[in-house]
Amino acid sequence: MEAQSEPAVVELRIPCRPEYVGVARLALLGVASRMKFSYDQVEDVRLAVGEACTTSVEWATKNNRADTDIVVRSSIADTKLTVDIIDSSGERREVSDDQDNENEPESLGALLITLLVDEVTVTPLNGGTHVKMVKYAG
Amino acid sequence: MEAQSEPAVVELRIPCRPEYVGVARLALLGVASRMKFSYDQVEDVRLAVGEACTTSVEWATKNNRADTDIVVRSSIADTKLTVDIIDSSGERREVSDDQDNENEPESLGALLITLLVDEVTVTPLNGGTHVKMVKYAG
Amino acid sequence: MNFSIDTYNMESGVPVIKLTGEVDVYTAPQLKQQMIGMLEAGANQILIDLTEVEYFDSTALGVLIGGLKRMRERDGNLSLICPNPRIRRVFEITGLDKIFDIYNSADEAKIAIQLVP
Amino acid sequence: MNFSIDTYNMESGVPVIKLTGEVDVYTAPQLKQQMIGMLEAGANQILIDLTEVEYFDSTALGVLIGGLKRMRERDGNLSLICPNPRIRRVFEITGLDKIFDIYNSADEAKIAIQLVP
Ligand SMILES: Nc1ncnc2c1ncn2[C@@H]1O[C@H](COP(=O)(O)OP(=O)(O)O)[C@@H](O)[C@H]1O
Ligand SMILES: Nc1ncnc2c1ncn2[C@@H]1O[C@H](COP(=O)(O)OP(=O)(O)O)[C@@H](O)[C@H]1O
Repeated sequence: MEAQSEPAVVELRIPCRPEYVGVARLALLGVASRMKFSYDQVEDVRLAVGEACTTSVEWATKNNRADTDIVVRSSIADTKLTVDIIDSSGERREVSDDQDNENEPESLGALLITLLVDEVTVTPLNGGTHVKMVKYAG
Repeated sequence: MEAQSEPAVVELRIPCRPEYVGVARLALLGVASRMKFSYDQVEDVRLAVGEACTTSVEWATKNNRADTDIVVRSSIADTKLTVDIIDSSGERREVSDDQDNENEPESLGALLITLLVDEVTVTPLNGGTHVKMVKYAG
Repeated sequence: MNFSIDTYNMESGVPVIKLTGEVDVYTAPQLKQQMIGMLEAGANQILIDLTEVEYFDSTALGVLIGGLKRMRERDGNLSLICPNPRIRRVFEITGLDKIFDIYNSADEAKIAIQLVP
Repeated sequence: MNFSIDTYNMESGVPVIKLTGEVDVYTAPQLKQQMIGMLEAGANQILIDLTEVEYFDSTALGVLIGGLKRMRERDGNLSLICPNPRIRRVFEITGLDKIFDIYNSADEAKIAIQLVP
């Protein structure tokens, strides 16, 4: 056990569809603005979580999994916010690049997430993906 | 079975503490503004859900249950939003009125909820309370 | 956190509490503390400026009602500046607009308060 | 839903798409449709006004990039009006501010576009 208090947890479950990504962004705006983040950092968190959910939605659409959910779990410690984004959007398998590359998901979104938060890991799950991001305040 | 599609469900779990009520309000703002509500109706939903969560927080404080959670579940149908607010704040038992009545929870909050949504029911649960509110769009 | 509280005195000496952002179960205790301070300092007129408030819940209303009662006990008053119709609506639907003197601007409040003996 | 899309022509005839609110995975397809319509109508200059945009994600960036490519293919251009630093930042951190011509106001864009032969 660490000598720190348990982080508070806020958990949100939304349908894995484009119209609900905004709900996750607003909830994270609420979470982050109650922490010691600057205005810009709050914005970073909102954007990063929006991008992660958007990627989940894009894969769900591709894999015919739009009836699944995304779970967005925020663990709020003193100066550290950890957000776990867990989808059931199926495997993130790149198809061969023979189509209009505008329809490729991920690249720009993934770039943005990397730039906006301090740590990010992407782990395949059974039937989906777990994105973990960490942002430090101050 | 009714001839309507399943409502979409957005579920939020927050710590039953004052600083998280704002997260629930923001999430509901997101949910309601994606429905066919007027600007004023969105505001009504935000306020009503805020009041319900506030009452949960007040009882949790009173009953020493600030370590519990509130679950806020929104069921989104075409023109009908149902929000279930479920706490584990213990029994809502009025103590005898011998103290400064400013510390009484509920009355103003309950009045507001009644005025702001179309239907509201309050049901004691094992160890908490279930508030169900319905708001119709249009 | 989207809340701040500022105080200043009008030329007439009436203290003003200016609130910004969300006044709710989390932040209303700060308003209460500020009001208690002014009451203890002997104020018999207090003006609460809600112009920049974007959310006002029953906890905040309860704090204002408590303040009003104490001010009335000493034959004073607690009045509000509230031009925002969305916030004003909370007072209207609860009937509290009939209990509080509510003004549309600091200027309007200033004139009205000076007219009171 | 906090999104709207308006179109108008500048005096010079250059079509402008003015976006308001949140441009994201949900709303960006509307921007794409609008842009495709203008491309099909033969536009070789398009101006996208982001002044009133409060959220702009990678999906929206992707739509702009796609539009810019098609405009460049016909020796045209797709430029942006973006005075809001928060939105501009999204272009800056992705390096896209070097790909797009970004102006601070409609007037600034008008002058710059007229100077181009
Ligand atoms: N920083 C960049 N500069 C220039 N072009 C880029 C950049 N990032 C991505 N692109 C191009 O933009 C297009 C769309 O990007 P992509 O990341 O696939 O967006 P989306 O997530 O919307 O599919 C692709 O053709 C890609 O090559
Ligand atoms: N509509 C009203 N008009 C006048 N006084 C009211 C009204 N509603 C409540 N009160 C009084 O305001 C005080 C605080 O109200 P209450 O509902 O208990 O607020 P809280 O939820 O903050 O405890 C109580 O003394 C109550 O009698």
